[in-house]
Amino acid sequence: MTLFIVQALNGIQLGMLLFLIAAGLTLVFGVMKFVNLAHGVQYMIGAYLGVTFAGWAGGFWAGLLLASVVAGAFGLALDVVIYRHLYRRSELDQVLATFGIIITLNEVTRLLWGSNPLDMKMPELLSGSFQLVEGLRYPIYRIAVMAAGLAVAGGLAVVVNRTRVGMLIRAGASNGAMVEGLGVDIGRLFRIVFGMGAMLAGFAGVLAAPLVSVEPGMGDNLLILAFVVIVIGGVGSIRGAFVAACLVGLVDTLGRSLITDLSHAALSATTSARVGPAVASMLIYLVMALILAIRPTGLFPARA
Amino acid sequence: MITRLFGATLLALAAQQGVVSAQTLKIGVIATLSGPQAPLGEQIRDGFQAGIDSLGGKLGGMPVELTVIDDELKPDLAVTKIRGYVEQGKVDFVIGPVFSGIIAPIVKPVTASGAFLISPNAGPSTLAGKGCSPDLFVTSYQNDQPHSVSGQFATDQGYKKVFLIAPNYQAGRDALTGFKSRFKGEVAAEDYVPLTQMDMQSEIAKIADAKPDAVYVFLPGGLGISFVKQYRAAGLEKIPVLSAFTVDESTLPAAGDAAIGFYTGANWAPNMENAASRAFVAAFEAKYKYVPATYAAQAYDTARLIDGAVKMAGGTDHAKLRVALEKAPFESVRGSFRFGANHYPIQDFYLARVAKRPDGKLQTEIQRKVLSSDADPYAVDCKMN
Amino acid sequence: MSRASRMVPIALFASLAAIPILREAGLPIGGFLPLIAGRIIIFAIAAMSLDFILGVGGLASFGHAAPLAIGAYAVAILDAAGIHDATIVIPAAMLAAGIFALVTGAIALRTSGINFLMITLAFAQMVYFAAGSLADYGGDDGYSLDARIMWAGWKLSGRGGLYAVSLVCLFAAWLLFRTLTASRFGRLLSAARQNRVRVQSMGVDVFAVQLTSMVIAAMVCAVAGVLLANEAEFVSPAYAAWGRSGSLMVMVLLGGAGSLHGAILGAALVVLFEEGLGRVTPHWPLIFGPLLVLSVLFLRRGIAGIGRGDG
Amino acid sequence: MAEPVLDIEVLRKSFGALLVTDDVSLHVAPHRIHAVIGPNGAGKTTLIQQISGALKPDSGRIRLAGQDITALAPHLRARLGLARVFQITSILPEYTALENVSLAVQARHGSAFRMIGPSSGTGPEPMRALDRVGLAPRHAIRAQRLSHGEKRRLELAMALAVQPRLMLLDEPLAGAGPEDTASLITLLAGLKQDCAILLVEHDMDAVFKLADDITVLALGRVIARGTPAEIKANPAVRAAYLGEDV
Repeated sequence: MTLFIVQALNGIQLGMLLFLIAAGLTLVFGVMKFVNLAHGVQYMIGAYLGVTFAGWAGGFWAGLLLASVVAGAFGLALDVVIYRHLYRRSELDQVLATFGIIITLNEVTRLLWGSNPLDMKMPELLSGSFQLVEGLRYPIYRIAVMAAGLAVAGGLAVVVNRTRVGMLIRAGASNGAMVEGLGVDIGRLFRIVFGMGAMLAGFAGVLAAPLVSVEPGMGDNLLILAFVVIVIGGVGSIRGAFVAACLVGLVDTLGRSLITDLSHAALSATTSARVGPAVASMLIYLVMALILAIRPTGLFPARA
Repeated sequence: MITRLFGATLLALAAQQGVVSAQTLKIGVIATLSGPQAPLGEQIRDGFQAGIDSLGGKLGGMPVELTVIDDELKPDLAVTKIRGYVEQGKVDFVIGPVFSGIIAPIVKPVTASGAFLISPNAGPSTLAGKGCSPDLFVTSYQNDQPHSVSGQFATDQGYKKVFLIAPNYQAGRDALTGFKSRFKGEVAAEDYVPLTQMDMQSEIAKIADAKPDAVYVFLPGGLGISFVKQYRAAGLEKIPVLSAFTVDESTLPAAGDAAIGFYTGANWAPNMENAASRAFVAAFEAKYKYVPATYAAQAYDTARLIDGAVKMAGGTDHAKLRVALEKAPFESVRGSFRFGANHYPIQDFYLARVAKRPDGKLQTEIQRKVLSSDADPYAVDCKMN
Repeated sequence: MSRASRMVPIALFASLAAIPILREAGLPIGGFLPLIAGRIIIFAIAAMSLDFILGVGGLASFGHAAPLAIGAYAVAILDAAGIHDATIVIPAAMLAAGIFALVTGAIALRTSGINFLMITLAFAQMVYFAAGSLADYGGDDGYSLDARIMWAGWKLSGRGGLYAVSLVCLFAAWLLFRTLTASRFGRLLSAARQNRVRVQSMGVDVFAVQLTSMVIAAMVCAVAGVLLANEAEFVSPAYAAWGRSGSLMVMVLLGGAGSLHGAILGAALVVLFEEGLGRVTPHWPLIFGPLLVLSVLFLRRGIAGIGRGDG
Repeated sequence: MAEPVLDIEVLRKSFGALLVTDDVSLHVAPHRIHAVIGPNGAGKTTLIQQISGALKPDSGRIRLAGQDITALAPHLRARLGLARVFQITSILPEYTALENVSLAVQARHGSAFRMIGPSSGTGPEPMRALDRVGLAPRHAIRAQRLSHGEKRRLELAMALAVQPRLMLLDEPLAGAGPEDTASLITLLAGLKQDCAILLVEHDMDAVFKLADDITVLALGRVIARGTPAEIKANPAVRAAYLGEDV
């Protein structure tokens, strides 16, 4: 039971990290109809800048702040120079161009920082663990990541539901033409959304840096997961992204051990040793396929 | 007609060139040099180059024409690149690759071209047993061995219950089989994680729950770095961690101080007490500015092996070279080294522990010998001739 | 059809056919170009089959590596059973890929747009992990073939033989897809991309049209998988990795979606960059990446669209 | 009275708590134009979508020429003789006008699935349909290059080509200029020789010119039905709808 609780906590924590990345992705896609494969690169850049700035400025917190801001600015610069020209192009053109951006920036990262993984120190304040239950400790840093994710989710909920920009974002996600009809400077709205998304992904990168290995291409696998999240949640929906991120996080942690146990129980030892891990690996894809088969537009589609 | 004349001229030119190149040793290094696994490939490349440099830029007294090929960890791509390379002209040796998934498809094209394939890292069981080849030499180990070292150690220590973790792929499953082959106690759990997983927390939770006497992990690259960092953060220091390819000099700079105290099964470590090893480490660090891991050491040995064999054979005659290679006429950084009947090494294995050097860098350091002159269990299946 | 679009495919096939002939004639092409050309041909078949559903039919599959890998694994599984007869291997591969496309396509076609992209990816990932769990066929390490396939006792052991067979397969695929695209069925498939609801309201079962096209594309792609396995004499789960699906998509889009022969151009460019330039410098993505971005910004219809204007 | 072409009985559909189709019954007789009018949000579009099969009703029954089509897939309804002209022009932009119509004809013949042989060659029928809507001289033009009014006509030609029993016209005059409107009205009036028509239209002048029967919807329910003259005189309609709009 304690194991179950810890696994659930881990699932939520992974979900929060995914949410930080997926939130920007789903808004950019929902509002601008822009498929930005290079969103995962923002996560990688955030992590690398975090390591670098933490080194220069002497500490995690300075690194977190500077790296989030610079990653956001970098995303904006890409938007102004390149992405802006792609908004009215087909989704496939966007896929091709942003794929080009991914492989370029992965290689640039390798040139600048080398291909060896980098180390990011955990902040003193959050390192260490606390007693969850008897004999089981849980790292403080993970609780902090969860809290950060929840705070961002709450903040986004307020922005999206209570402010004028949020109203426009919601309107844009369900009917882009209407927003333009209102005489809103759509370009500015796009840049606000894009910069916010890029910054959140960068922020997630810095947060993850002390936990994972900081290496070139680290954003690629996470990007796929983030897309799984936004598709399950319903493209353009922040609420959907939040729910789906938690779902994917939980399925990936809890579901994996569950499947392994189930296959041990149901199948012979040799069969389960083969089938169990394979099914466990494909579990989130099975879940996604199942959800889309039943609800082709995801759980909370923003569009009618 | 003109084309044919033109072609004939070129053929003649090429033939002339062939005469010239017969005096140089043509060697290709194939390793993974892009993607997340690139650091291992770089160790192999740099280690081999360091070997050549240590012999004054020549192997067996012959100048070396070296070509470095990136396999990108894509088997079909590796085959194309290696075929393109060996078909360009007579190649004497191909050195590589890093991963078992790449060696299987390139054995045939390389050996069929008349070159020797010498693997400085990958040592799959298939090629050690029934699939062994007279033109394939492995200078590293058979893949099971580094894992069985820890199994033996765990048995020696009297650990009753050990928790096992490996990535969910063939090498991961083989690793745990290797560990279990010499471990006599109870396996608390065999936990397979996806190769792309970024987060080890849920495995760590299971360990905390299972309360084993020790943990055995095979988590290469980024997986291991995540694990090491998170293991310390979870406050599980009291449970010892045995490992292979998880904490080595390629991951230690990123894993940081959290890795200190982790154990690893190895055939070499930078603090190995012999002259050849000391010379290697000093020269390597001076040139490449990082601490070499076993990958680099094995590649260094490979270069010295070729040097010795070419000298002994007095040239590049294939049959004579093979006989010479089998005798392993070189001084290994690992001390004792010889080839078994299947061309895999017979060598000692040690338990090493991560420690901080006086200069602040981390390295693995040998604690004690666990296996002496160990031969892999598949050699008996090898019917080479 | 404009003259250029008729000439380009002819020129492409002619130059692919010329490479081994020139080499036989003694031109200093080296071993590398025919090898690369052989791979270009194989990937062109896979990319062309994707172009049929993506370019003509508007079905953006991000999982087209799946039928490629299924074709390759059909070779491996039959190889292990000692079967190398092409007249068994190729139909078996096509059948397996066809059934896979029939089942997964029926589910995937419920979605559209980015969701279609992701659900096809999901199915390909399942193939990837399933292939990795096939311990009898090497698991993740992959499987080395005992021998190449043969046809009527004629072994494709030499380089030239496989090259010729691949080229014939590419030409056959091109003829097939050209015929299909020009047929009423092809028109419907394209019409369903342009305006799904309109086609539906004409009384056409759009779902059946699209599913049929996916099955055909998968079956042709499986042939590419058979050839790829025989070319490398090796089969690995890496054939189904999502990077491979992405790479096929890049070939189609870079070459010019919907043009069919653009898939050959795209395959040539991607393979030349990755495997040709990759030999010169490991930093080839620094050139290839920006090239992709520029091609999107400045070429609206891929390479095959150059010089054709907007018509 | 002859058997109705379209026979809708107590159709009901709700989105969550919002009842958008509230026990609607409606009958369209052969060779008559039946208009459905009502203020915005009255449920006209939802009704059309249920008839065409894009939406499934919660309860009730829809019959086309006596056959129950309530649960039938959209393309099967089309095969039974239900043609549709959309609110937003719906054509195949990359094909010529003639190709657009040919495809529709082939679809009706069931030969559209043919995989071998060229796509052309369907006899004189497509050209006749184009001629009917006055587009014959423009047959070789790509549909995306046609003017707005021409696209509307092309869509009508495609609808005609399936030889429908019933044509659903969803605001066929939307976005048309005054000249286009006049000629389209003439064209539409002629169509009832071929089939029955269910017309949804905002232009009240056009409705009163074209319709033989009118059903008035408000907030999802039928509030009146009758001839144009009866509807004009109906006080409930005037209050709920005409009063505000006309």
